[in-house]
Amino acid sequence: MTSPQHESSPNHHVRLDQFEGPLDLLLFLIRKAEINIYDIPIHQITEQYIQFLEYAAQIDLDSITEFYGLAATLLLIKSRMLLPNEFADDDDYDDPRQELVQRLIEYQKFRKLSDLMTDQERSAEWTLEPRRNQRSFDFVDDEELWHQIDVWDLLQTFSAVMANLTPERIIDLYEEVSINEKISLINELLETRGEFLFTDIVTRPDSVMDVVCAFLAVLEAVKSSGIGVYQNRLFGDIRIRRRQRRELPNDES
Amino acid sequence: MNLETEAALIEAILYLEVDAVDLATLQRISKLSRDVVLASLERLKETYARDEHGLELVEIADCYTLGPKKHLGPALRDRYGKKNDARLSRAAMETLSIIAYSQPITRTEIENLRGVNADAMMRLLLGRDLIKEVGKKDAPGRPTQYGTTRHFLELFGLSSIADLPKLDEADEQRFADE
Amino acid sequence: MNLETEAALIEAILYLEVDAVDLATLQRISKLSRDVVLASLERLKETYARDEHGLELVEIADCYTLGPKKHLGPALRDRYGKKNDARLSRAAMETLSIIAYSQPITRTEIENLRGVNADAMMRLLLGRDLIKEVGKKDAPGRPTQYGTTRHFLELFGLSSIADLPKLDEADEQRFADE
Repeated sequence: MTSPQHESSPNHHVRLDQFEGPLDLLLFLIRKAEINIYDIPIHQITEQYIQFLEYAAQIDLDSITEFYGLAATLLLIKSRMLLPNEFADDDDYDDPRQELVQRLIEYQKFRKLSDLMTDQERSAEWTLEPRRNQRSFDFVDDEELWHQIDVWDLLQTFSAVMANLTPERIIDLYEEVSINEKISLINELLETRGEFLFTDIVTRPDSVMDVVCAFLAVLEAVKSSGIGVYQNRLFGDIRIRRRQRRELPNDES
Repeated sequence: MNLETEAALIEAILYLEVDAVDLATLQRISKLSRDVVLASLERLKETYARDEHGLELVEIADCYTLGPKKHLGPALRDRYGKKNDARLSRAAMETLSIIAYSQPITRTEIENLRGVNADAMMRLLLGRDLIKEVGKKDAPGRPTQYGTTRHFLELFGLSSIADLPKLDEADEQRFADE
Repeated sequence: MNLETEAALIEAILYLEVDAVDLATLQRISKLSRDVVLASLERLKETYARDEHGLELVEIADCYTLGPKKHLGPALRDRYGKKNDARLSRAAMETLSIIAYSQPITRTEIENLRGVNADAMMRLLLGRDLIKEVGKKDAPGRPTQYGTTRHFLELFGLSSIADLPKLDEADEQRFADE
């Protein structure tokens, strides 16, 4: 074997760094030669192994040492196999290859287990996680807590909440909460009365939000629904009435 | 319709969401129709109502979640009640003040004002009979609106909601206190 | 022993904790004995095994929690899924497998099995909290022995080391020690 080829891609040379170590390379050569792992033709496989190392020279020194370490082991086994052994037929005969074979089998076993672990890793690739890691449930049963506060605490808390609202949050609020409600109220009033006061669409006068939303709804309605807005005096009541415009298709008057 | 599979999916969603979720969200995540989600919730409610379960399906402010059954409160309070104490009182006060001053108000509106999920607090206040459902808002999804109860008035010594101090009085009171 | 009440309490605790809790913690919170907690967990496991439930009792590294059943994964992944992208290289996985199946094991023993220096791989695995020092081998030089961590079990979705995937019978024989 002068030019080892990878089984799956015959046009590409096998590189040493494709192997996880000397045992990996040795197993590869054994499989490629289709030989029985329990009866390795040590002469042939040693030759192939060393040829391969010489061929694949350009790798880092750390691992080349390990690859050559196994080469030395193979050569040792080869030389011991060449020695005539008078006990070769005995039960006590120690095959010089035995230790290597056991290492190879052990290594193969962990390769297989490693494959199983890779499958396991893949199957556990996705985990589902709760959106938050804290559930809050209130078992506080302390009535005292409630008796200690008075209505002024309530007011101050509310005023603090309102004071903390940023302009963006207020915009969010009217977009999501009240502006549609006010527009539908305006439409309803226009249908039933034709004219109404701004204060009629403020359903909660003590809510700043309500007033702001009512006002924005009026501005919106001026733009889209054809209403007119009148104010008799500065800071007086704002009157809202349907604008008389011919081009409005729904204008019955 | 058995709905075993669907109820199981909804159960897992409620678990993973942690916070209470509304019907629309459940529909979106489960990709089930509104009717099937509602029927699955009904099934879950029955399943968890059995004594063998320590959890129950909780519906609050149009949102659903799983929560420990009331009777387990005493056994769990030590560990799960106390650590919330300080946070709870302020959060509860905020929520209650918003409801008192802005009633009728929906859960979403409260959350917009406070900027955080209001589910736990509303459950607390409902449990204390300080707030109650007062109607449905005329808006998409017809969300439930909340207001304060008679018990609330009694607790704060008010004869009606109109007696609540007005916002501009807050400053006067602050000066009076000093 | 029926344990309905006890199982219900354990269920509520597992739900409230969110993270997996160990037996000692469950005992402490529930004020139940170890045996009763274990029996309650067994009961919960059976209850949640039913198809009507989308949750199941999960045991990871001797800790317990409720979690969505595996088959719901695909339906819930979009919203709640967390992907483990940090896949291990083949070399790292080989080293980790050797440690997982042979723990406690020393660095030299690992190197003998793989035939290569294990320094870099062990550093990587230690850095990712997949392995840890578990003791010293009673041998000359008292070399450090390594084993897998709790994080390892979590990452691989294993309830304990006994849960590691097994070789099938054919492989078992092929690799049998002589």
